Amino acid sequence: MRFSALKILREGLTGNRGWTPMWREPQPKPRYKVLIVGGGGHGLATAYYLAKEFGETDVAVLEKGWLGSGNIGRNTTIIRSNYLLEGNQPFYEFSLRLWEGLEQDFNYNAMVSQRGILNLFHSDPQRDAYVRRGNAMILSGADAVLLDQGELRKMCPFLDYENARFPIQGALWQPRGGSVRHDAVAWGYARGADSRGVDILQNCEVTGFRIESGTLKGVETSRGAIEADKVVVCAAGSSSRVMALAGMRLPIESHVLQAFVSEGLKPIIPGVITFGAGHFYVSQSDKGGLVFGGDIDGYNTYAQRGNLPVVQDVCEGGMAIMPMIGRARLLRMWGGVMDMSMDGSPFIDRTHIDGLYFNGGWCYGGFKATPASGFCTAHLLATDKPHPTATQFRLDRFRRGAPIDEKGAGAQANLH
Amino acid sequence: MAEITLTSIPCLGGVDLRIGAIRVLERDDLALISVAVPQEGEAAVADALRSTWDLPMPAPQRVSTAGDRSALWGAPDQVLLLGPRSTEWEGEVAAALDGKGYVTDQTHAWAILEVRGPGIQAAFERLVPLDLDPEMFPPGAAARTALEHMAAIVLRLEAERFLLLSASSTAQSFLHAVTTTLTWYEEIAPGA
Amino acid sequence: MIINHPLLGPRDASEFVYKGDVALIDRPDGMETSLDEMHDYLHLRDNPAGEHQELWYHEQGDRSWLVVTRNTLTHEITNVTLARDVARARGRSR
Amino acid sequence: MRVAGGLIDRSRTVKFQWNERWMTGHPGDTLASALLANDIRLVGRSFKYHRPRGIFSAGAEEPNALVELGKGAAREPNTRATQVELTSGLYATSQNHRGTLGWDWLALNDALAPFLSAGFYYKTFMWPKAFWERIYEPTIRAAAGLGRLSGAPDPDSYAHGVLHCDLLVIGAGPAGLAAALAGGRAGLRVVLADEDFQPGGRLNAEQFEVDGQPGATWAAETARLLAEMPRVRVMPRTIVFGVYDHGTYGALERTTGGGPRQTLWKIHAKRALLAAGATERSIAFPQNDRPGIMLAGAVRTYLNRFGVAPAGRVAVLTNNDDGLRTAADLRARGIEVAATIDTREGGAVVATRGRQGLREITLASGKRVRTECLAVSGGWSPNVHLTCHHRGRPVWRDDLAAFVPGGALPPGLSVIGAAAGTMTLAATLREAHLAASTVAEALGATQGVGDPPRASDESAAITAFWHVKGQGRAWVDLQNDVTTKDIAQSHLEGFRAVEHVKRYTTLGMATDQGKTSNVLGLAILADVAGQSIEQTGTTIFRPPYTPVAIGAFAGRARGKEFRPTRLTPSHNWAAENGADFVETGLWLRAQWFRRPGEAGWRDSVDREVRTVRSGVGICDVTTLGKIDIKGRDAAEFLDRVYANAFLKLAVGKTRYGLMLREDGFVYDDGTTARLGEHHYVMTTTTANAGLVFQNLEFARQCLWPDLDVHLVSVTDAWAQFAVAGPRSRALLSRVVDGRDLSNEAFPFMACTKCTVFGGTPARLFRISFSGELAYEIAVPTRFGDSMIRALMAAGEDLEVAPYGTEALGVLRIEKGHAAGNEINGQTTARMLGLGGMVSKKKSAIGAKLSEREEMVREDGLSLVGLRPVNRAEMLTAGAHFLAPGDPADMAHDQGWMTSVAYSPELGHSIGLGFLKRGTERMGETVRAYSPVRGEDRLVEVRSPHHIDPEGVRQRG
Repeated sequence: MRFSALKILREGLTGNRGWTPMWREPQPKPRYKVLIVGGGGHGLATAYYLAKEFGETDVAVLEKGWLGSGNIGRNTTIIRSNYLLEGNQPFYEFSLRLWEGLEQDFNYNAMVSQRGILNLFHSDPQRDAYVRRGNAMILSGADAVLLDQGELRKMCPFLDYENARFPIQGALWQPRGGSVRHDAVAWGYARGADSRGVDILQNCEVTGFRIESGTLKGVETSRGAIEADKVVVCAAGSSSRVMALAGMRLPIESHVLQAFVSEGLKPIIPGVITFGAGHFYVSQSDKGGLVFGGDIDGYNTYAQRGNLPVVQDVCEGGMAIMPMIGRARLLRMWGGVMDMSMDGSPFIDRTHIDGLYFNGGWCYGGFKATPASGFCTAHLLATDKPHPTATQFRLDRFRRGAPIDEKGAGAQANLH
Repeated sequence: MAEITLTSIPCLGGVDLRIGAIRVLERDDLALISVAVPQEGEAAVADALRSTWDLPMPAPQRVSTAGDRSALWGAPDQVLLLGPRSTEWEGEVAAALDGKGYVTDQTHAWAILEVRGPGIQAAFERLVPLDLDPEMFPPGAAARTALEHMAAIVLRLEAERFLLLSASSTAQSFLHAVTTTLTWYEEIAPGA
Repeated sequence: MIINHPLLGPRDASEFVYKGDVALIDRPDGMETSLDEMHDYLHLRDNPAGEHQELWYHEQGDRSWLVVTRNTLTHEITNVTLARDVARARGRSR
Repeated sequence: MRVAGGLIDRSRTVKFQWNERWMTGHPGDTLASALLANDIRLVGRSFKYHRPRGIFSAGAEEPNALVELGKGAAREPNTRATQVELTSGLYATSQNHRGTLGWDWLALNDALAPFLSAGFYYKTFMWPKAFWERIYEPTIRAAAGLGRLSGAPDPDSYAHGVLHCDLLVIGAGPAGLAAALAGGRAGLRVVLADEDFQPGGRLNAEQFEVDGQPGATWAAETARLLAEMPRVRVMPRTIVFGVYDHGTYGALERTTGGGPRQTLWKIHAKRALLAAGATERSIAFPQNDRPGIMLAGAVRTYLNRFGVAPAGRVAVLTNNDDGLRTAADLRARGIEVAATIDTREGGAVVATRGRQGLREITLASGKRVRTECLAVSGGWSPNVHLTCHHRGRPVWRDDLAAFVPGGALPPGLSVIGAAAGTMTLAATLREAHLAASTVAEALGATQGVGDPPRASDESAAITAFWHVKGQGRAWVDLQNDVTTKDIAQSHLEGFRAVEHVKRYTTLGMATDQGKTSNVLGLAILADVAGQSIEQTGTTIFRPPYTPVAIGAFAGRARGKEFRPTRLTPSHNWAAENGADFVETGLWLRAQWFRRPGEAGWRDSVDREVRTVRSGVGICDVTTLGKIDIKGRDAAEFLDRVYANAFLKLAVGKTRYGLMLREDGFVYDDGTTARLGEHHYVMTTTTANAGLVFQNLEFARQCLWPDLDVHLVSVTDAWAQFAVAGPRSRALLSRVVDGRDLSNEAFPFMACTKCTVFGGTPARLFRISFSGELAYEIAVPTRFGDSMIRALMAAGEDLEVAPYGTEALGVLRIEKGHAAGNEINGQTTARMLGLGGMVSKKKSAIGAKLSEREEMVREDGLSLVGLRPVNRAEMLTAGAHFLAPGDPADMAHDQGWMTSVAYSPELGHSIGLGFLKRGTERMGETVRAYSPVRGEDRLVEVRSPHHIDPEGVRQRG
C-alpha cells in the first residue's frame, strides 16, 4: 500500500477501515541466505538496503522482542554529521544524506527535521577545537558554520549569556543537523523490507550459533534452528552477550544512557543545542516535549534504567545554559543500554568466523548512524568489502594502534 | 629585603556570622598534618602518636582526641592530625615520628569552618549527604564526602557543633553553600 | 546506588569513580609481555549480564580503590572489598 | 457549587484569579475545587482536537485541568489544578487554545478528525519534499505543545537534601498512616511522605469511620500523633516520584513559606512501604469526554472533602459497588441523582450532549436524561507505578479487574492497601499494620507496635466493563485524544504489541502518563485482538510518578553556582590590579592585567610577554596539580608511571616527566622534583590534576600494592608563582633567605626547600615554561596574597610585572612547548617529537602499546612550527593543512593548526600544528585552510621552537 494524502482522505471518508498491516507475521523458514540478528534500527535498515540496493531478499531479521524495541525505540532522535576524525566524519555525512532522502525513498514520514544543531563553546581552546572540527566537516562535504555570541543570541535569546559559570562564547552550527521521529524509522524500514520479501521474525531470540570448523552454518533460536550462509549481528546493547555465544570477546562494555522528556510546551527551542562545559543536550519534539539527555551513568549495566546523580547532572547542565527550563517538568525518564566501545567508535566488520559479521559498538551515536550503518552493513554482506565510508570500523584497530578516538579519552569505555 | 615579612591571611577573612541561631566562624587557628603510614609501619606510627601526645590511632570514620590535639582517620594508610596552628608543629610531628611515617603539612590545603547551634543537624539535611543521626555519626565522628560538588571533611565535635573542611581554593564557594543552607533553613523553619 | 564501603559503611555511588572490570588489576608487567597480551588486557572485557566484579575509586572519600561485585541486570551488590587486598590475593606485589 | 461540610476552613476566604477574573475559595481548597465551587466547568482544551475539557479527577491523575500558574518569569505551564493548593492571590489561566478558552480556533481540528486518525502524519506531508520543514512541520509545531514557558530564567531556587531512615512510607492514606503509626511505635526512624497537603488520602474523601471516628478525623489525629514522635517525620506536599537502586527514593517536597520553592530529597530507606492507593478509571462510551463527565470517586472527593458539588444534578455510571457510593453520598448532601446506571444490570450511556459542558445523556434504553454531571466509575487501578521502576511487571487479577504489583519489586519495597489490590478499608488497615510490624521485626526493633486501627469492610465488588460500543467516538486518553477507534486502527495496521499501540496512537503518553487511560486502552486492545488482557500484556511505568520541575533536579547548581569556583591565592590582588579573569576548568585565572592606556587585550598581552622576555614577570601557577609523593619506593614508582627514566634523579633536581596512558597515547606532562631521599613533588597540568592522582592511586593500590609509596594532593596547600625573565634571579635573590642562586649554585632544573622573606617556608624550582631564565616559587597558601604583594614590592625597581594566562600561552608557543591544544588525548610522544623519551628498557605504563604499528608510522603527524608567508597575516587555530594545489577534501587533509599567537619578539603571528611527515618538511609552504572562518593562508613550516631553539636563555 502506498501512502499519500489522497489515501488518507479516502480512508477518512470511509471510516478508516481499509488500512492493512504494515508488515507480515511470517513463520521462520528453515534456511535463508542472510540472517540479521536484531530487529532494531540497524538490523531493519540492513535488511532494507540488502533488498533494495543489493537485490538480496532471501533474508530474515530475528528480533527477540517486538521490532524496534531496542535503542531505536528509546533514544533522543538526533541526527548530525559533526565529527572530527577521518574514520568517522565521511560515514556520518553519508548517513545524513541518506536521512535527507529517506522518507521519499521508503514512502513513510519519519519527520526528518533539519532544524540545525548547535554545539556551544565556552572558551578559546574549545572554540579552536570546534574550528578544527567544523573544517573537517566541510572537508568531508558537510556543512558547518561558526557563530559568535551575537549571532547565537539572535537564534537563541533564551541562553544564559550574562550569568553563566562558563560563559557562552558562541557555537559551531550544523544547519543540516536535526531530529527524526525515531519509532517511525524502524517502522518505515520494516515496512520497506517486508514489502520486498524480507521475513521479520518477532519474538525470535537467538540462543546459539552453529559453527563448524571455523565456518558459520546457522543459528539456534527460540523458534527453532535456522540455517544461513551469512549472519550479521546488529544487536547493539547486547553485542557482548550475543557474540559470546560465538565465543568472541569484544572491546565493548554495556552502559546505560538515560534520556528525558518534559511535558509538552509551545515551541521555544529552535533546533538541537548541546552544552560544551557539561553534559546536556536538548531539542524540542514536534509534540512540544523537550527531549534531552547527557552523560551515561558510567557503570556496566544491562538494566534499562539509571540513577539519580546523572539525572541531576543533566538537569544542572540544562539550567546552566537555559535557566528558563526550571519550571518545565520532566515527564518521563528512561534508559537505553549502549555498546560503549574502547574508543567511542563503532564496528562494521567480518569476524574471524567465516560467514559471521558484526555491527555494533555504536556508543550513544547509533541512531543518527542508522541509514548508513544499514547501507554499509548491507554492502559488506553483499560484496564482502567494506563500504568506502566505513573502512576504519574494524575489529582489529586496537591491535594495530588505530583507534578512532574523537574525545581522546583512551581505552576506557565509560569516558567516551 | 629584611623589612618585608609575609603574613598569613585566613582563607575566608576570618568570617564569623550568625544565621538565625546558628553561628558560622572560620577556624584559622588549626593545623592539619597528614601522616602516611609506611607498609607494615602501623604499629610504629601508633606508638609514636601515643607516646608523644597520648593519641590513640583513630578507627575508620572516627577521631581520637587528647587535649587540644586530634587524630582523624584519613585512609587505610593515612592519619590526619588536627591541632593548634604553629609554625613548629610540622617539625614536631616529624620529630615525633622520626621517619616512622611520612609527614605532609596540609594546613593550607584546607579552609575550616566551625558551625554550631540548635537545629544544625536538621539544617544540614539540605547540605550534607551523610547520615548525621547521632547513633550513626556521634560526636567524635569524621568523614570525607562531597557537598555541592566540593570535597569536604565533616567532623562532629559535639551534638550541635561541627567542623567543616573544604579545599582552600573553593573556600568562598563552600562558605556560600553553607550560608545558603542555613539561610534557607531559617526561612523554611523560622526560629526552629 | 549505594556502595557499602568495607571500612566506611554505605556511601552514595556518586562519591565514587568507576573504572571497570577487575581484570584491569592483572596488568602484564615486564619487558617480555607481547603486544597481543597487552592489547587483550586493556581492550577485551567479559561484559557479563549478571555478576560482575569491578573497580570503583572512592574519590570523595578515603581514596581507596574497591572491588565491587555487582549484578549488571539488577544492580544488586553482593560484595565489596579493598582492591589492594584483592590485588595481593591475585598475586600482585611490587 | 458549595454544599455543606468538608474539610475546608469556611471562616476564611481566599481570593484568586482565573482567566483574569477574581474569585474566592477557602483555605483547604484546591484550585480545582475552588473552580467547581465557582461553577467553572470548561477549564481546558485537549491536545489534538482541541475539544473542550472540564475537571475530570481530584488528584495526580488529572488529564484535563492543566493550567498556567503565575505570570511573568514565574509562569508555570501544565499545572494540574487538582493538585494546586489554593493560596491568596493565586493567578491561573487556561492554556493551549488560540483565541479564548471558549472560542478556540484550533477546534477546527475536531471537524477534520476523520483525517487525523492514529498515525496519519506518518503517511503524508512528504510532498513536495521541501515543504516539510518550511510549511507542514512549523504548522504542526505551532499547533502542538501545551502550556508556554516564559522564556525568562526561573526566578525561584530549589534545594537538594538527603534523608536516611529505617522505613519510608509512601502515601498517607489509611494504609500509610496505619503503617507509619506501627513503625513509629516500634521506634523505627520513619519518613511518611504524601503528595497532598492534607494527610488522609481517601479517608478525607469518603464517609468511612476508623476507630469509631470519622475517617478524616482519625487521619488528622494520627498525623498529629506521628508528628510528635521524635523519630518520625511527616512530610506532606511530598511526592515520592522514583525508586532508584539500593533503597534510594527520589522525592519532591513543595516548600511553603520562604526559601526554596521545592526541595528534591534523596531518601535512603532500609525498607519502604508503598501505600499509594488506587486510581479510578473511566469507561469508554460515545462522547464520553465532555466537561461534566468526571470520575465518580472525584465527585465524592469534591463533595466530602471540599464541600463542593460539581453540579446540581448528577448521574452515576458504574460497573462496581464503589461507584454506587457516589449516588448515596450525593443524596446525603441533597444533590439530585438524575440516574444511577449500573453496567452490571445492563445499563449504559450511549450518547451525550453539550459541547462546552454536559447537558444530557442517552441511556441504553434510548431514554434521555438531563444532567450536568456524569460520575463514572470503571473500577480502580492500584497505583503500582513505583513497583515498576526496576522494571517489575504488574500482573492481572480478574477478580479486581485490575493490575496489581508483580514481578521483581525493587528490593526492600513492599506494597500495602489499595496499591496492592486490597480494596477495602479494614483489610487495608490490618495489612498495613502487619507489614510495618514485619519491617520492625526484621530491623530488630524491640518496642511494641500497638493494635491495628479498626474499621469495617465496605463492599467493592466489580464486574469488568470497558466499552459501550456505539455511534461516535469514545475517548480512552482524554488529553491526547486517543479513541477506541484509534486503537482498533492501530491493530488493523499491524501495531499489535502493546508498546507499538502506545507509540503509534500516543495512548498514555500525555502529562498524566495514562493514569486513568492505560488499563482501559489495554482492555480495548485485548477486545480488538480477541484475547485476554493477560495475553495482551502491559506497559510498565517509568519515573517520575508525577512530573518534576527540571529546576528541582538541578537544585542550586545554576548560574555562577553551576560549579564551585576555585580561586588562586593571588586572586584578590589580581582583581585590584586590573586583571581580566578566565575560566580554566573550575579555576578562575588572571588572563591579562590591563594597564591604563592599553586599548585592547593584545596591548596588555604583548607588554606582558615583552616583560618576561626582557625583564621579569610573575604569574600565579597554583592551578597546576601538585602531588607530594613519599615512600621508600617512590623512585621506583615514578619510574613506572612516567615513560622516561626517573630512577636516577638526584635530590635537589627536577626532571620533565612524560606520562602515557596504558594505550600508549600521551596523557599528561609536567615536572617532578626530588626534594628529599624519599620525597618527590610531581606537577601535573591544571586540567588533569584529579585524573592523574586517581591513576597514580590505581597504580599504587591495584598494580603494585606492596610498593611503599604515598600520595598527597598539595595543589591547594601551596601558592606557586612563576618568576620568569632575565631579571628573575635578581628578584628572587632578594626574596629567598640566605641562598646562592647563581647558575653554579642553583642551575637549571635545580630545586630546594627554603625560606623566603625572613622565615616563611617555601619551595623553589628552577624550571621554565617560557624559555627564559625562570623559577617557580611556592609558599603555603595563606601566605600567597602576601607573597605576590611582597614580590611586586621587592621587584619594583626591576619593573616586575604580573602576566596572565594569555601571555603564558604566547611564551610557550614561542618556545614550542606543547600544552592542552597539542596534548588532547589523541597525541603520541612521537607526534610531539618526544618519541625518544619513551624508555624501551622498562615496561612503564603505556610503553608497550605505544609501539603498535599504526602509532609508529613514518608518515605520521609531527609537531611543527608555522608562520604566515605574508607576515602581516594573523593565523588562527583549527585550520587544516593542505598541500598547495591539492583539492580541499578529507583525503588530502595533512594535519591542523593547534595553537597560534602573536609573537611580539618576532613581530608576526606564529603557530604550532601537527603536519604529516612534518619534521621532514621544514621550509615547505602549505595551505592553512579554515573555511568556517573564511580563511585560506599560506604558511611556512619551521621548527616549533620559534625562539631560542638551543635553550640558552633558560640555562643562563
